[in-house]
Amino acid sequence: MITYLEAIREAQAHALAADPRVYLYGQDIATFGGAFKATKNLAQAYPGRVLDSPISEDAIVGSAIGAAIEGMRPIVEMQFADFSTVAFNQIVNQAATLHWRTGVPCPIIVRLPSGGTPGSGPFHSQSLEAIYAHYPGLIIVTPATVEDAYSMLLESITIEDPVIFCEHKYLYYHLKAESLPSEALPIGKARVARQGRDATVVTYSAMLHECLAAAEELAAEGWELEVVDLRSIKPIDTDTVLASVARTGRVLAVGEAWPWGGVTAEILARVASEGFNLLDAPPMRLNSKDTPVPFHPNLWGTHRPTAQTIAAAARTLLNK
Amino acid sequence: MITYLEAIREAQAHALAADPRVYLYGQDIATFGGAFKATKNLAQAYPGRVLDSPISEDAIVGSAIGAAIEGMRPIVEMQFADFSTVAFNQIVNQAATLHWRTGVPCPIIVRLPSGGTPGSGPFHSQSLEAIYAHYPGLIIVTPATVEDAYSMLLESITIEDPVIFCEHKYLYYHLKAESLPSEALPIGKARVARQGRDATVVTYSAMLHECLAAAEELAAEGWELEVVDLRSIKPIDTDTVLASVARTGRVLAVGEAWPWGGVTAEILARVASEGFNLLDAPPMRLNSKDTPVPFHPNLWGTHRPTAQTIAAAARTLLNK
Amino acid sequence: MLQKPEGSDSTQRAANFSETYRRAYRWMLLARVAEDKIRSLFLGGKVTGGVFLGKGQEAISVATGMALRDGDIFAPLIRDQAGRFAFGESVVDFTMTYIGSRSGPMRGRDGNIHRGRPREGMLPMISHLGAMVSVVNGVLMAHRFQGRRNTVGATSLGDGATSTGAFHEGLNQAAVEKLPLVLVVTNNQYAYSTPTDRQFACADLVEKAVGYGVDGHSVDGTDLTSCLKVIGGAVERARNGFGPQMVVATSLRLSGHGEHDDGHYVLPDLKDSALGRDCLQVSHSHLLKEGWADQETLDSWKRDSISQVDEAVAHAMREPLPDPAREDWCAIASRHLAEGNV
Amino acid sequence: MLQKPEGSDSTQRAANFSETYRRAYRWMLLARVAEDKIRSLFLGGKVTGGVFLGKGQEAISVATGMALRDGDIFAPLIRDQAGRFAFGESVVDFTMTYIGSRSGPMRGRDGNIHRGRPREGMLPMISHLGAMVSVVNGVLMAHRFQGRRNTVGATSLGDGATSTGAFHEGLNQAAVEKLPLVLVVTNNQYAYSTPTDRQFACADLVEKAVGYGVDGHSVDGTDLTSCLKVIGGAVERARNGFGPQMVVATSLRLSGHGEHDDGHYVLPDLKDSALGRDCLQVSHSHLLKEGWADQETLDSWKRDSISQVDEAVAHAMREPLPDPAREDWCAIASRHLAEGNV
Ligand SMILES: Cc1ncc(C[n+]2csc(CCOP(=O)(O)OP(=O)(O)O)c2C)c(N)n1
Ligand SMILES: Cc1ncc(C[n+]2csc(CCOP(=O)(O)OP(=O)(O)O)c2C)c(N)n1
Ligand SMILES: [Mg+2]
Ligand SMILES: [Mg+2]
Repeated sequence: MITYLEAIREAQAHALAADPRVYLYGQDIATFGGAFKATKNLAQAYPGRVLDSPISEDAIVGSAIGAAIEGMRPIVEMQFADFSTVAFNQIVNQAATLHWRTGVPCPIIVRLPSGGTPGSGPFHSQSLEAIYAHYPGLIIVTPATVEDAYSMLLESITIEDPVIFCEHKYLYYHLKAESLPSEALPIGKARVARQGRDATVVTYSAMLHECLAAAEELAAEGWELEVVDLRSIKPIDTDTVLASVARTGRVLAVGEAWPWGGVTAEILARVASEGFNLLDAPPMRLNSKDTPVPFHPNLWGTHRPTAQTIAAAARTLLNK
Repeated sequence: MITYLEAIREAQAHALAADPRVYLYGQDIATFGGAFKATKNLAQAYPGRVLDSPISEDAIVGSAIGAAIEGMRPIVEMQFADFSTVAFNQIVNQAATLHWRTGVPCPIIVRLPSGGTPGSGPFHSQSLEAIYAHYPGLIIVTPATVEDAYSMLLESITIEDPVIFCEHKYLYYHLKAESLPSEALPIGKARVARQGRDATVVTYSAMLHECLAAAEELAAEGWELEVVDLRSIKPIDTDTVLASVARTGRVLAVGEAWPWGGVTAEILARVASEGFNLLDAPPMRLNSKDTPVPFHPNLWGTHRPTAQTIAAAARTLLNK
Repeated sequence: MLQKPEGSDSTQRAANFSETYRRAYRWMLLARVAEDKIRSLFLGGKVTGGVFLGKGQEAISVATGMALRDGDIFAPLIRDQAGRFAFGESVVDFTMTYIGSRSGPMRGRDGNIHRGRPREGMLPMISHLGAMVSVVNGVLMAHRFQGRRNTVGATSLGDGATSTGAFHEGLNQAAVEKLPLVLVVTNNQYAYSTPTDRQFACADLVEKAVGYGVDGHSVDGTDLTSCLKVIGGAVERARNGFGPQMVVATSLRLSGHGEHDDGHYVLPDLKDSALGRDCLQVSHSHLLKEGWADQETLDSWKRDSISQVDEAVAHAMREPLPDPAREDWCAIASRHLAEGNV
Repeated sequence: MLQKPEGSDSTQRAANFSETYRRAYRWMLLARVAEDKIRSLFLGGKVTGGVFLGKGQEAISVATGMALRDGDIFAPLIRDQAGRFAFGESVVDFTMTYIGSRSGPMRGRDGNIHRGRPREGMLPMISHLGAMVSVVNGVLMAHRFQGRRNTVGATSLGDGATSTGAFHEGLNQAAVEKLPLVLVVTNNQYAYSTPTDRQFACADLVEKAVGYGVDGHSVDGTDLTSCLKVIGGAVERARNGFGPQMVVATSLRLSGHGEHDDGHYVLPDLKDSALGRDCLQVSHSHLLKEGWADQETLDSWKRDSISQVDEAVAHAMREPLPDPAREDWCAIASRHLAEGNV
């Protein structure tokens, strides 16, 4: 059995072994192996290629950009996605614009340990994918499975653009797979994670598992939900979403991030404008509440969507 | 006649005169009167209350937060909205969370000279309202008229929360009004800027004027567009939007910002989910292109929506 | 509400140094006892989220907290429990925040070290290192606007946090505005697992002061006497108009980064060096040696601390936890502008 | 493509100093002529967007550009036209970017000083001050990974930019990694309209060096001889493994911040002081005084510069402007991942 976190570690190990251009840079990632152990033993196995950085997120990303210009393939780790706000300027204004301005690509990967876990509070729980997706020039991937964590990180290294790799901390230890995949869907393609005829649930990252649980719950009531895992949120595979809505006539978009302008808003805008005539009922969305992510598990469990609240929303949708 | 820029200056002058808690802080805003002259003569008129800052956006906003905690009402100027990316962490993680975390409000105003002008290029043209709207805890205002620039800035000073004041540089000198208003719609209320029966165009900031011009163009063809000026994009006055769509059955959302997760996505998501049955045709949106804002006017004029492209989109919408 | 725990006078600065020292020791002891307790609750699964201790830094922290007085501002960081208590934080604020009580200062919305009472001069840290410096500056700017003289603002940082842009912008801003900011930088040899040679390249962090045009002070963080004198002196200089003061204290982190971390990477040589001394033990011995307290008194102080902490834990355990159904789920203060209300 | 304008040898470091000085003067002159030209085009409404001149800083900039050699990296800032030319930027890259030509290096997408050819060692600045420092670091880290030895990376900053967090994080990173970074800070007394006493509080910016653990050098930016020696020396030290070098050059900005600004706030005292000397005139006189060039030669150099610039302007004017219909409007390199293509 291999966990989601181990898959991320294995992908980095593989990349270091296979590609001399790859190096890793971030706080506490070398001897210590990273706050979450996503780089455990890699500094020992690849001496000089896994480097501890100072607490300087701006400079971490800035230097990765310089190295990428010069032919390297840096993978940088933010200790938590939340701290990428300090690197924000380098990501959105330097990395994201370089290719468009000069024609020289900027192949860096910024790993963002994302999403909420109980007790982590407002500054160690954020899901920032929509923030980065709004800026032109970035690829945003959001793996929901062990297999995708592995294959999409490996594929990210081959991408010529800056990739914001949103890995979900809640999945790190709990989510397990039998083995690592040898084949994979490419980045940019969504996956129908569960087939169904009655409504389409569009989601990504950790919420996939809540949506699948909700689908189980509804199956017991005789409803068949189709669950689409976006896998990357920029680009969004609108075709797969629309094809599913064409079959079901109903759509619910679910995300763990804040509501205003999130992935779910973008999904609803696309479905409504491009697939209006496919819809038999108003499209719905479900997000976290519009407050910071709370510390206490009692609050945290209500702040984000869960299988129960998703199932409830789906029931409403199905009865419209 | 008073310009949009002068209205902003007058509002600040008024606030300094009326409220001892108000002070202004930013780069080159004191003796020099600011890069755009939005604080011209204010340092002279209010000695010690209009301060030049170092080139330290993070500290500019951080200090405003501290002063607000202690009872002041700071208005800080970013020299360009684009440079607020450097203050990003203080805005979204410190200012936006303070009240929710502690119950102590954080009444600061961050003025963002926003939007494109010909020849300004990728780093002096950005429209970042959607970025700030995604985070909980902020109020985002986007005045489109001289009157709103004045009254909404004055009202912002009375708001207990951090206000991101997105003023549009393209309107600074060109947009003029007879006089300053003595009454005003409150923040949070949208305004029907032009009445019409055939379709609703939802917009804000400088795009209002492009939309109004497009409406003129279509009026010549016998179509009556209703144009809604959102005025603030967080909160969004969904009721006014839906009431208009209820009359027209059609909606086009127009924004100058990038498409992914922008104001237009949020509008479409709301209209589609809350007003689905009001719609006689698929909702549409029109944004800038998904690239950085180009330097050369030839490119810039095509990158953003214009009266022509808005009119073209409206024709498509009307013929659906 | 900030308050003074039992056994303390209302004024922190006693006539004679031995009294100051005794008081400082008691806050340090209380902090150590409180943190030991929260640690065992954490190990027993009674605390969610992280637990971060100030073990080995109590002398530095208490000297900061004690040098401040009413009207001053303190923005403590993760290793500042002793300073928090000295500044006036109650033990129940501490326990209720770790437990997440609805009636604690953070109401379960934020936890552990992320607490404060901004209206009473204690700013609640956000996690992003360095970010509190300019916030303290802003409070001090407000005081200047308001004509409130002679207040001081103090905040703490670690060696690692000196690498942040926020630290730099903040300290420079304070220097330009000549604010009465006291920045206490504790070089405890590690930032999480990262040793100082991966963090900075100057010989001593105090060498940074000159480049900002601020006073720099060095102090042995394991020695309470020096901490009280040097940090106390820096606060007085700030109060007397000499502008920002940067104190660099040296010590060794005597715990893991947090209690999830065993700190195995801390070099044995450092533990065995003078840096590895436990400031609480050092001051304990000093009290005995100087005859400022006898063993019996020290034992009674310990018992007193334990009972204060036990009581505060019991209190927190009785308090209601946050209830999602009673939460208003509104991030803003201007309720009329909440989405849905307009 | 970066290239060397006419009249220069392929190697920048001549056997004797007079030859180096002459070459440096010619780049400075070319920069001055080119910038005067763009200024008049701007005043004539032929250039959109901002125009930012290096007037008064040519000596500093040229010394930086000339000290670099093939394989080195240069991240120039707004006042670096002389250094750009010396490093190899063609005059048409300059004119085509200001004009916005489709065939220029920035293709009309970005303009004026925001140009570069990253594959040829010249990084294109973004506007956000300080942000290029760590990017240069990254290039130098790449060189280290790739076993490319003895390369140097240079970048420029103003007095104002030292207040940015990015400057701080970048210089500290370079120090920790012991990178061959040369940071040339020009204190030209103003950041836009802001005088230095609202920007920093140290007596001299060079005092910052010790706090980063890097070498600090001071130089009179109005004196070409000193600039060549001090900046050239700093580059050599970086190349020889002594780690980051910080040079603080003093001068006065002899133009407005940009050409939209008349710089009325610049104090007359400063203009009249030694700082206010025009480095181009100073070096002009020096050439004559030392007999390294006679008036006739200087005149011919001037004519030569004018004709190069006129030609480059004419060239740029003939080039097509960007055509929105031919733009691909795609921000990313991986076209298969562009929205709409998936
Ligand atoms: C901007 C930012 N980056 C990363 C972190 C994660 N982090 C929390 S504490 C810490 C180490 C801090 O070290 P130091 O400043 O030396 O303080 P110490 O823990 O030693 O007291 C890190 C990296 C953070 N909180 N903020
Ligand atoms: C982060 C950031 N904030 C603000 C600006 C706007 N700005 C451009 S140049 C400038 C002044 C720069 O002064 P200095 O660093 O001294 O360089 P100089 O212009 O004097 O060469 C300012 C404030 C910017 N480019 N970047
Ligand atoms: Mg430390
Ligand atoms: Mg300057």
